Amino acid sequence: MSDKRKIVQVPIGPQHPALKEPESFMVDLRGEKIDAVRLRLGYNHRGIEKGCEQRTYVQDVYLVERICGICSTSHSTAFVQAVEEIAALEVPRRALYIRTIVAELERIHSHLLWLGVAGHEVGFDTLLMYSWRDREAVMDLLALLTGNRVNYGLNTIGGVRRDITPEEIPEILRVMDVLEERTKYYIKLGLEEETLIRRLAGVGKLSKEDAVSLGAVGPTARASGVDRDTRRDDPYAAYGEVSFKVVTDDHCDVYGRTLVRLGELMEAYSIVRQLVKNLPEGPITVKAPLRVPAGEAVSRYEAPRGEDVHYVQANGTDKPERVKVRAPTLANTQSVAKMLEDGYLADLPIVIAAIDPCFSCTDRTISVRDTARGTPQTLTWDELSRYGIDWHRRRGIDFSKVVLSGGARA
Amino acid sequence: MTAATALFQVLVFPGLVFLLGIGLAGEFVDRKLYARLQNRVGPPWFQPLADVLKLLGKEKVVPEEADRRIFTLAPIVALAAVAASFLYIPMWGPKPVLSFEGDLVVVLYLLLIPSLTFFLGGWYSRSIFSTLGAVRAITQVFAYEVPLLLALLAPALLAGTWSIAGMAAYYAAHPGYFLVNVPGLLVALVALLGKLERVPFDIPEAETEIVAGSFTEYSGRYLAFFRLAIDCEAIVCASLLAAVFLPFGLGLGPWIGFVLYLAKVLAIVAVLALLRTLFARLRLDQMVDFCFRVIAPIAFLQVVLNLVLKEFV
Amino acid sequence: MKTPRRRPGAMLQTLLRSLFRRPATTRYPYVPFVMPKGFRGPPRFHVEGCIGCQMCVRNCPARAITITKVGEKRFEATVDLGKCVYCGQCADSCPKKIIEMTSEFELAQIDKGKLRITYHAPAALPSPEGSAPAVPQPPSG
Amino acid sequence: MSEAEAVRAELEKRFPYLAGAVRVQRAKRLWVEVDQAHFAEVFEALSKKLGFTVLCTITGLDLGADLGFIYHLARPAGLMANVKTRAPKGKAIRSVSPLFPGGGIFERELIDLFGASVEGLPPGARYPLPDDWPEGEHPLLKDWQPTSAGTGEKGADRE
Repeated sequence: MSDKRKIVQVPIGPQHPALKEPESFMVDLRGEKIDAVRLRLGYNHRGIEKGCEQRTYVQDVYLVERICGICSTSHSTAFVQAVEEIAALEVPRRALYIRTIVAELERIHSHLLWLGVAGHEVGFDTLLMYSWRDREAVMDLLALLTGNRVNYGLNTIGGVRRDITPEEIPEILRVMDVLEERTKYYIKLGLEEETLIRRLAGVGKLSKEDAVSLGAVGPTARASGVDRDTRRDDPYAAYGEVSFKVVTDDHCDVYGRTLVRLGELMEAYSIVRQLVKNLPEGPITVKAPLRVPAGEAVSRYEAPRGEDVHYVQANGTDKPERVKVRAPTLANTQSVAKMLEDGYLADLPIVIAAIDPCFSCTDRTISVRDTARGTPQTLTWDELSRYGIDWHRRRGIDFSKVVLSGGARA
Repeated sequence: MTAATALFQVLVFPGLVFLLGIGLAGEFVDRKLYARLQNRVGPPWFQPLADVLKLLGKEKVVPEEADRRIFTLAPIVALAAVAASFLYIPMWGPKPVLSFEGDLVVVLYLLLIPSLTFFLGGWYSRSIFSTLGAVRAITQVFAYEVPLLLALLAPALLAGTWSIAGMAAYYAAHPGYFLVNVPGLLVALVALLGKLERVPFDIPEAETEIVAGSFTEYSGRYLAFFRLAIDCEAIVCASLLAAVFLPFGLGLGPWIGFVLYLAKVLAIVAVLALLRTLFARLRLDQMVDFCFRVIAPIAFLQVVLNLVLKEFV
Repeated sequence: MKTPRRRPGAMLQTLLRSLFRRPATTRYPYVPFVMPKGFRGPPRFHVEGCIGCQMCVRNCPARAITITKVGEKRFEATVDLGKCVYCGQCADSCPKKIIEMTSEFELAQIDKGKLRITYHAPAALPSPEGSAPAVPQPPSG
Repeated sequence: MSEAEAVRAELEKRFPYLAGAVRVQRAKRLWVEVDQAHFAEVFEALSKKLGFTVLCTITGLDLGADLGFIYHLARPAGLMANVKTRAPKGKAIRSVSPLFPGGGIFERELIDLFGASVEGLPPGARYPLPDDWPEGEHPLLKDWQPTSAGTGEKGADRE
């Protein structure tokens, strides 16, 4: 048998249970071993960057917030920071503190979510159930503080929209205590559970050199010993006023990435406590102009998944000239192929999951439009179904020919 | 035994219908316990039945590329083999429906058939995920069958009989020897996780890797039969372990015996549920490694121990 | 901290303890779920105070709101909950503060048309059509 | 002298033509404007000699007759240098992937969304538009409107 015949091509995606979002990994398998991986991104391109140019700054805050469901406040903060820099707004300290508190709560929610997903990807659903149960605490807290569990709608240009009341503070501290204890348990579990360690350790290796040259960011980079964290290196919001440790690890594998995220959870609890303790008095917004003076700014933000970069160019009107978003996952996908080299198929889901991919963020940039007629249009379910069948028929696939047993018809 | 009673015994009680009933009950116990161990509520008692009924009513699609005959026969053969093997296992009385010297070997072979149908059904589905699942399933068979066979061989050697009823009778007469076979029981439980394709050995149907493995293309009635076969297989295997390793109370009359039998089987089902809650899924290479390096040697030592013991009794 | 002992089944204790604890699952919908105070549900327009400035329309990121003049100083507001992203910007933008974010969250509808909610201006005289109520019924289901 | 000022001085010393083209917007933000002819050497000096080892992203701009490119470089310790350059539409720019293997994806984005042409890019799938996206449609160009992709015959088959 020639070598070529031993290779089996497996399509992981665009639709696959391991991926929560559509992206395609074409995997060449040699037995259970991965021979090569080809990535195809872009299934989630929604035209958000273009959309931003056509909306006002006020509307854009909510649009960029919806780039991603998990790190929504990351994107909106990164965006408003850029606009505030252009408009030279002095954001009140209290607003910066509140932003930072919600940012860290978001990190907690994201990392706990990730822990569960990681558990699920290696078939450890019990871990998924427990960590997602605990994540509810922080979700409810976010709902209390901001008015929703996701897409918090917290930021506005020039500050935040909602204050933290004195009654809410004990609740924040209570949730931090509960979660800190739970996180300690997960750290202990991560160091003890044999089957979990066996599935995580040594899997998805990414050396420090590769992490640097492929531009990895966030926990993915830090688990390969790259000591970078925008919160410390280019402080924004209130990060200059709190003390925290940048968690790094030199396992350079999925296990290291797990430990880094668990470590960051512990840091996040301490950051939130410091911020709540020192929450300054004062207003929460300054008046922002409708028309932003011409100028440009780059804003960097350490999202739970890594560094988020927003570039905004203003042209003096109430709409931006250009908004550019670089989500952390786009930087990290470059290293996935490297991590998968010589790995097992069984490890593929966890290796992909370990960068905590968010392909919606990555692709950003649909209103449903009927491109043939050029008008926005809404289809009913029946129309959509008929449309789908016609679409396939035009391409020579006729569902009436599909063999179905029993009396069922296509 | 008249033809009518034989037919009743094979098809209804304690045959197929009864087996399906406790199979679904077993699935409920497994799922409920799994949920409660995870601090969830879990399904209501009728959920397994509702799932099966729903599947029976669903459209069944056979892929165009699949080998139609094998694809449709595989689930039925799986269920038939499991139901047939059930008849040889003594449950609450000392005597099963059918019994002869050497039926242990027949039962073990019959119980191998479902795993083979997973392979055949998956392989002839012709889809990439099914094929991968099929190959994984058959690889896994080679890994867990060795320790499982050795673990069941050991008590048979000590009892000096190849009939399950004979073994049950022997251990009922000598209850002390139960303790000798405890390592074998543990090995058999772990191997069962492999046979039933459960975490940590659910490699052939690992959702996040290969969708549903062999079952990816299955739907409707065929999938329902496969699921029933797996539910029943769990019960048959648990009954087999109960008969071989836990032969208590066989002479206490039908009623107490029946309750005791259910308790034993459900206890084994519960232990299996606990085990699948505890671990992360292993990789195929790790699983094979574990079976051959850890549990097969333990099973082998059990065989040696029982052989030596046999010489001294 | 002592070196942890690596072993399979490290969660055993926790799992067994869970057996004797109440499940964490909320028994929704049998037990109703209440959103915290300040939850941003669908906006409700108290149109009697509307001055027709269109600020909410202009700032709505989803373009879900329309305000129509139906008479002298009388306006009616329509919000499409199928488009609304529940950000609450309209409530912030409204100079008269007549938009209130309700805490309703069970909004699923089979009929898309029911997601378009119109708040009719209070009639000076009995409304000629008199069809839709001034305040919509909470969506059923 | 602050870190950013030091880099400005160093750049102006190395490349006299950059006098006045380097702007310090704030402590951690440096903007460098350089024409296409000198871009390669300035970019290489920044990334190789001056420690800007991180390429955050590349922003494309539609400047009418030209396309603008902003290369967002950063030092691991936080200082950011945004290198701006421009090239007439249709003229190819050199790929930065020899210096930053992870940078290719940002250039693919420029190709799809702005119609830029990039030389020296390793083979790979397009990003982020679909494979059957019509030729010559580049959504982030200013004259492109969301509806224009499908109005003519060529877009009619795109679903």
